[in-house]
Amino acid sequence: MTLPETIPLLGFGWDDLLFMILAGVMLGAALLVVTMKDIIRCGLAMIVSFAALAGLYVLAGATVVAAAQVLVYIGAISVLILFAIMLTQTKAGPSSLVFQTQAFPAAIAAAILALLIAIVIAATDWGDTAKRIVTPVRDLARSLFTDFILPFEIVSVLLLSAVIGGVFLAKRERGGND
Amino acid sequence: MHLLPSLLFAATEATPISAVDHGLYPLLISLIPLLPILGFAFTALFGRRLMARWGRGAAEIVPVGIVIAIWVIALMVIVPALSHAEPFGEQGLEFKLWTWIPAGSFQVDLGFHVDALTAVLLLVVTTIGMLVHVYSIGYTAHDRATWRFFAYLNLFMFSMLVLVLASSWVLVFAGWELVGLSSYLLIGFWYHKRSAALAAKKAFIVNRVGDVGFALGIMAIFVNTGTMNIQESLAKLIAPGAVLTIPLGVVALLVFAGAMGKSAQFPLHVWLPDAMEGPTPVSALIHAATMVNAGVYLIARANPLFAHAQEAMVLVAAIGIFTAIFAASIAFTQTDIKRVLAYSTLSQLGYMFAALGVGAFVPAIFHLMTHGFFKGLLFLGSGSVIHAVHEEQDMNRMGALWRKIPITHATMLIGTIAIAGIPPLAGFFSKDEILGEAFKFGFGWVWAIGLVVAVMTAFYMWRLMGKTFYGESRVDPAVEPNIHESPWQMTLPLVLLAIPSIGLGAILGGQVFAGGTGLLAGWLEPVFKDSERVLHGTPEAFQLAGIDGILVLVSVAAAALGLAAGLALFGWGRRRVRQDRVDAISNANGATRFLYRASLNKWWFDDLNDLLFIRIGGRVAAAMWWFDRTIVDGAVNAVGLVTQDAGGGLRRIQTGRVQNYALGIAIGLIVMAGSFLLIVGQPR
Amino acid sequence: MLGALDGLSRSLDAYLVLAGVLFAIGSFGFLARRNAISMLMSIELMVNAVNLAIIAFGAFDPRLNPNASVIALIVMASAAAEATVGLAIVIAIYRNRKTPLVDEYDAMRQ
Amino acid sequence: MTTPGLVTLVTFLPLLGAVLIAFLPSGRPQLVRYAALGVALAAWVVSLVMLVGFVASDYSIQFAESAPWIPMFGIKYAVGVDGLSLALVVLTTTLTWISILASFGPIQNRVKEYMISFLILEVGMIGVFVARDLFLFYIFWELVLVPMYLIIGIWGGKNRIYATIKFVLYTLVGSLLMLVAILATAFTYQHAQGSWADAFDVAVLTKAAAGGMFNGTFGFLAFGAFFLAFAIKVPMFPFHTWLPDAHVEAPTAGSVILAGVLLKLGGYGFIRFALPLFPEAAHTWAPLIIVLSLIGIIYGAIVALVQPDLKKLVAYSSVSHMGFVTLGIFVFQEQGLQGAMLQMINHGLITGALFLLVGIIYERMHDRTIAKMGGLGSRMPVYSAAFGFFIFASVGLPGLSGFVGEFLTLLGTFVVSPAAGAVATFVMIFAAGYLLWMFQRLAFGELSEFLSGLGSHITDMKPIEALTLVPLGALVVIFGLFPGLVLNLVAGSVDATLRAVGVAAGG
Amino acid sequence: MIANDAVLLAPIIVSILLAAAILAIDFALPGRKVPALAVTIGGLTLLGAVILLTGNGTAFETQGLDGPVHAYVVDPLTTFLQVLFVVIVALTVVFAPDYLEERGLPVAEFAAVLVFAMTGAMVIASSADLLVLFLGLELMVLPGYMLAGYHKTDGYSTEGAIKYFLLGSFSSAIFLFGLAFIWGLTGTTNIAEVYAKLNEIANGAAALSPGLGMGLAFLMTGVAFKIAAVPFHYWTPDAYQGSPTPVTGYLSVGPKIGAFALIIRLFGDTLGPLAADWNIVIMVLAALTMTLGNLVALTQDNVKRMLGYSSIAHTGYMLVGFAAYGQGQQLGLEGLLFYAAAYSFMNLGAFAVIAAVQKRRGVTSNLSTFAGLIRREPVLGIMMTLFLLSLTGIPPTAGFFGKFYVILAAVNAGGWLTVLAVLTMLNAAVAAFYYLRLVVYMWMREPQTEMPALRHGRLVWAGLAVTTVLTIALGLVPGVLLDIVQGAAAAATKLGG
Repeated sequence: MTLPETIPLLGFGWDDLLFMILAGVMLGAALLVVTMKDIIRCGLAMIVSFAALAGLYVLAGATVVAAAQVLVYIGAISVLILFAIMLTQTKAGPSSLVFQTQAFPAAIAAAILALLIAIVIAATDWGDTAKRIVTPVRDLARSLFTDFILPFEIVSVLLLSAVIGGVFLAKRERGGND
Repeated sequence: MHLLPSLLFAATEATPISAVDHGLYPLLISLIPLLPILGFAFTALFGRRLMARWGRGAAEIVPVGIVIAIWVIALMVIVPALSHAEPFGEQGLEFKLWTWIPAGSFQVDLGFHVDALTAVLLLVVTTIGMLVHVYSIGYTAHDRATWRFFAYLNLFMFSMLVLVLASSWVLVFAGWELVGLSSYLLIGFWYHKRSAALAAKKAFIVNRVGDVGFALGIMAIFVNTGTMNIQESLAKLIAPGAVLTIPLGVVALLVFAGAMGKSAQFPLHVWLPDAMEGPTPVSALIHAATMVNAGVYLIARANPLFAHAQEAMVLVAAIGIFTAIFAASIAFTQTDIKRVLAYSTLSQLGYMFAALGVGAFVPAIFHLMTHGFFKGLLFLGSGSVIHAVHEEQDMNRMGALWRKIPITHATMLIGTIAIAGIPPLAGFFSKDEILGEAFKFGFGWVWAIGLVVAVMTAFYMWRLMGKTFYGESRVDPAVEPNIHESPWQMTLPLVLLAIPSIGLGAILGGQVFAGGTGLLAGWLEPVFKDSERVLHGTPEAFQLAGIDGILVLVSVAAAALGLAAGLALFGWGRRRVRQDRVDAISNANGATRFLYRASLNKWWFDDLNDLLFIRIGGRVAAAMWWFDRTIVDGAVNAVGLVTQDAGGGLRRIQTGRVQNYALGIAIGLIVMAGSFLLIVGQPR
Repeated sequence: MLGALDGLSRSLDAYLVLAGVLFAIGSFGFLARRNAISMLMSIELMVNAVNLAIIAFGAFDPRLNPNASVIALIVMASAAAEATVGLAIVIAIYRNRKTPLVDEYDAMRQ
Repeated sequence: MTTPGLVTLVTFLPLLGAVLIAFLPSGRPQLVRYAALGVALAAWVVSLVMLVGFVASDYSIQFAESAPWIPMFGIKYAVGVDGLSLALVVLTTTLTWISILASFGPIQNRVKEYMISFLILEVGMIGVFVARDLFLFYIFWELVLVPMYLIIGIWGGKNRIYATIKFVLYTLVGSLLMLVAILATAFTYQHAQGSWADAFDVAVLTKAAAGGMFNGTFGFLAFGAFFLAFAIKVPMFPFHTWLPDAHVEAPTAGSVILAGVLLKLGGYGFIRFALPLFPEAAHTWAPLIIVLSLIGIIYGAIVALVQPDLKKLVAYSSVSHMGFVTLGIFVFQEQGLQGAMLQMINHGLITGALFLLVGIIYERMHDRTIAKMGGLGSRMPVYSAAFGFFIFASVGLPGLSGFVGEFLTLLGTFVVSPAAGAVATFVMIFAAGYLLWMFQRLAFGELSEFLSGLGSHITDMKPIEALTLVPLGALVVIFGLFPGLVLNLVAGSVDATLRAVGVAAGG
Repeated sequence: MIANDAVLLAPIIVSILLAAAILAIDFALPGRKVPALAVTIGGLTLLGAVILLTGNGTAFETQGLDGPVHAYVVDPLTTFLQVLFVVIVALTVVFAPDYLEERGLPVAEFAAVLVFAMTGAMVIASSADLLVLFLGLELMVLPGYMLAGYHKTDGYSTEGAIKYFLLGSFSSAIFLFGLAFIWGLTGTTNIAEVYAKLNEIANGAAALSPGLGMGLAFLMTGVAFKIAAVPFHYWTPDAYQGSPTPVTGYLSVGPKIGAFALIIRLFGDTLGPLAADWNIVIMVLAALTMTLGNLVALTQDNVKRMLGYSSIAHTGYMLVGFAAYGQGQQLGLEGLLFYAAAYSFMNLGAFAVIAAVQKRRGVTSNLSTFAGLIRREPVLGIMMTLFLLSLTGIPPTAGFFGKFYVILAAVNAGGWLTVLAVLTMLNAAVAAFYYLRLVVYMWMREPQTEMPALRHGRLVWAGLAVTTVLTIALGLVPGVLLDIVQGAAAAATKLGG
């Protein structure tokens, strides 16, 4: 059986509906991330937001990326949260003040930024972007290992250096401060 | 050409001394200034040691000897020069040692020019110079560093001779400044006396005021003629149809300004009385007989220039005669014997300028000579008096000296009569010629004032005599017993100067009464004839029975009147000063009282200068310095401070808080995005 | 009127605007939060916004299609690397300062 | 490409010496002193050799050397001297050894650094005078700053650091703008020629300038930059305020060099670079510069009248005297220019000597307040005599060198504009005023109680001190009687400059 | 093909291997500095050789090659920059040990991390692909963050690090966003192709699309942050002051010049067609940067912080050169490159001296520390003076010729750039004040507390000698470097004025 092209009463497609929901969730969660008091909740909200984002990727036909998003971020972020808890639980719990004194100007700046970007996007002619394309995994793999072999290698080096440095910095040092 | 050779070259081509056409005269003439400067150098360098080793005599022998030597040499030059003999002739002898300033189109020769006028001055300068040197030996007998004194005197002789001999304006100016220097040094000889130091400085600076004028005059002459040689430039200046960038009158006045400075004409007279702080021989030599005459010489030298700028001449006459009466009025009440003589000098110089102004050049020079001798005599005499009463200069603390120092008294009496203008002494002839010619050339006012001055002169001179020599003694009792006549080195010059003070006038100008032309006039005739022709055509003959006779009588009467008044008030022999009458007259009424005070305070001129140049001038300078520190430098420092503060303010944006930084970046981002959108949006 | 929303999911602009807004939210968080961890998370949001944009481009522009995903992946990786270092540093400073509140790290200023 | 010759030798000999001295043990100051003196004397001798070998009648650049340096921009190591350069080089070498000699007593700590700085300073100064390439010139120009900065800053008086920083910054501002102008000039040339070859060669650029290449607005602005740099160095009113501070704080020898040579760099720069490169602009700017010079002449003299400090007084007198230099240059008239050049030499000798004399008294009193002085005539007769001599030289007494330069400058000015000449001439009075006032306060009167308080410290000049003054005095007399020596030497430079600004000689 | 690529990629590969080798050594002989240093320096020498061999005479030969090397280019510019980076790192490695050991910090990791950073910079210099460019940037700055916090037990060091890191990643995100837009609009990450595309757009009569404009804005912001241009400079003073002194030296030079390499590749080679659009912004940035940097530096009492601000000012000077380049003056790029070289040597030297003075723990970098240095350690003092004079731009030093070059270019470009040149000179005068202030302390002030002279390792002396010689040589005979920078600049894409 097939669904109608557009949803009755609403007058737009299912995928549009899906898009709106995902977008809503993502933005909402993101807002929570930056506004909630308890840092742990922030972390959770971020996971939600990123999950929704993954959904959007799927909607955009980039399934592989979506998968990677789930793996990397959910994974990485959970680690992040753990660290966060480990760190900030010790002293005075979640701090009294969430926001910096300059939160208000910050909000204005962010708003302007959003507005600017939106206007620009609207004003720009992006050429022929009629239909949506689904990325076939094979092409992806090929381009990753032919055209993008060099970036790929460099990223690995990047990660290596990051790990080394991270380990060094995070390693607990015997001997007090000076 | 290579440089060092060029120097040698300059020297050789500049010394045609070996040239035969002029014979030995260039050498002799060159020696006249050369010897004194050598004497100066020698004495300045070794005088101290010589004196320490072998006493003062050793230090004095060289300078004095040199001056005597140049007197002899000068005579060898003067005689033929006056008689217009070869190689001098009527034009005079001129030669060049080397090119002093070879500045492209501006060439200044270091050379000399000797004609009759020069010779006359040479005569005065060397003669009186020599006598003063001799006199100084005695005068400075108990002074510490006499070697310095004689060195300075030699330096002065050098400077004065350069001034007189110079063939180029710039060289005249050089001598001009150098006499200023030597007078500075000599006035300040007793440098530990503050008053002396101040007087020296004042003399130099006031002279400089005149020098500015002179310097500008020289430049103007160069602009007009393109040469610095005196004779050439004068010829070019008055050449018919000469195109002058700067009018003759201006040039003449600028030169005259220089003359005013040196000859202390009103209002630049202020330095001369103060100059009396110097040793008396200096006053006699520099401030009576020689240097102060330089102005007169300068104008006489430039007579063609003035003759063609008669508007300037009138001013010369006016300033001259005014100075004469002005100074005389002050001389009335001064009590310092040397100051009285100083003001009298001013007054006589005024006469000379008046003479120049009316175009009576010969009488001017004539008076210059006679005055040189008798005023020199009077100064040296006053020095002898001061010496006798132990450096006391106030006439109120003298009196009744005529017995104690007879020679001094006698000679000074001669000088007084001479300056008063009583025939047949020297002063009479010269002064009478001046007044007479002033009258005849139609300067009645000059003549009238001159006459008044004659009366005044006779009067205050007798006042000096009376207060000093006659009446009862007011000398400090402590000094009284050991008053004594001065040593021979001092009295001899007095005697030697007394002789010309008596006879010189008759010898040089007496011939006119015999219906001839004066000897001096004959000598100077080639120098002045053109100018005199321009000014008053051919002079009519002297008629004793006519106008000239009357003028002579009048002026003699004036002199006599003055003397009589003096005798009446200030006595003679044992007859004492009638102070009561003096006071009575000076306090007669408001006018007299005012005049008395004015005379006593020198018409408040020193106070005026003090106000103008010390008080106000000082304030101005201080204000300018404040301006320099606060405004000019302040601006500079302000720039620095502002920059610093800007930095101090800007560093505040570095709050140390990441979020502030981030916000800054975000704002920067927005601004940049905005501007880029603007840029990109522009149609191209 | 809701029909205006038709084809929303098929228009590049929608995705891009979404990305833009996410980016803005992220930057707000970065500017406004005091906690270092929160700031890290905000940065992650921003990076993801970029990724979203990239994917969107890929999804609608055939020329960009395969590369988009690759680039997105690589960006993710680099973001991860950044996060690693970041956390290491946070830990280090926490050891010294005993607080995660960044606005208290102002020993150096002006 | 020519082989290194005398000019290179005289320029870099001091540098060599400095390097050698750097290896001497700093524990043996006396050795260091004599080494430095030896080097300076050697340089002096070389400069004298050049003087002998110089052909005054040949107006071209002599002892010229040239070697490619940075070919990419046509920058060359090009040096050579004409009359003016040579005269100033000799002045520099002379004053340097005199200053070093004069530092034997006063400088007791860090002798080594001191002597090294001094020799490097000499390198810079000579370099400026001999450089024939704009880039090279600029390098030497800046090189002068550093050692002077150290000399004032380390061995100076109480307020030395303020003074030295002021000196450096002030000078730097000017010279940096000049650098921009230099580059712009070179670029303009390169643009016209299409190649960088010779783009910094002064002679070539001068030719181009004669062709009107640098006329118009560009020339006007570029000249402005040059003017600023040189005017600050000279220094002209109102850029002069660094000078009194620097002089007051600098050690004696520093003041001598500062007044004797550094100020000349400005005047030299005007004559050698500013005028020939931008003749048109020079004429445009001339009125302003003449007015500033007149102000400087009178203003400096009047302010000098009320100075309480010996060095400050002499410093302000320098402002006044250097005004003559700029005045003489910018009337574009033969006598004026000759006078300016002569005045540069004379001022170097006379003011140098005056600072030496001030230093001598400072050695004894450790004070320079004129008010505290008095009566030295009896206590230090020889010293007082020497002081008097140079005072009158500075007053411009005929027969001493000061007169001729001053008179020629005034004459030149008068010829061009009688009014300006008249104004300037009045400084004769002020000069006499402040100098005689100082001399009177110093030498005349009774010994001041401050001095008598110092008692036996007040001794007359030592032979070594006299030795530093004798050569200067001799030169002052010689140049006074035979100014032709200098005038013939610089005739070529005068001629060249006049032609550059398009005035026929003798005009 | 791959072989050829391998040859071209040799420098990168070697440097990665070098980093690995250092770590290996450290695992083998933990905590031993000598072998680690030996390996590092030896390796760096080798690397230099490799770069020179690879780069020898190759310019854009990569056109013919397909595959990964599309993303990679070797031309004289690459070679010059890579060699410069190697030298910088080598010098840093030479200067660091004394300082690190005293504070018980391991040398090996330091070297390794440094080499990673260098690799990043080298990638930037040689990348022909925007993505590679970005990754190179990341690879350059990430180790930078760690180095800043390398003295992890020190509050200042870590504070500087976190500030640097947070703002850095913030700016990276911004940069990335811009990159995405450019990519989206041009459809490729290959620099040459982007250039071609933009050329079409720029030559098209229509106005440029807003998206492009915003992309430019974001890119410019990101880059401006990396070179610490005002108003994106905030991290610089704090990070510089906090970091261990040798690291500060490196940070003030390596990442800055790396970022300039990025600018050259990105704005020159990639966005060249839009030069007319972005150049105005560059000029404004230049003016702001040098002025603020100098003004604030005036009032600093901490030498490291002062030099931090001064490095901001120097960014401004270099930007002037780039602006001239944007105006079509190849001289500008040459000037920029020369200045970069000169600046690296004199600045590294200066920081090396500071590090040496601070060798003992707890010695602050306040001005007072330097009082009377000339008496305490004359050689150090004289060298420092030289470096400071060079930074001021007093001839005959490298710094002077660098300024000379940049100004020359600016003057040639004419127009507003002439004004900029004048402004630069005024700034130089202002800068002279604070540089000389330090000289005043070293030469003319007496130390409050008597400090003993320290002994410094041979390496430090050697490094200082090298920097000194280079600082003077580049001023006296700049000719040697001129041809090189000319070649390098010629390799970059020409921009129509």
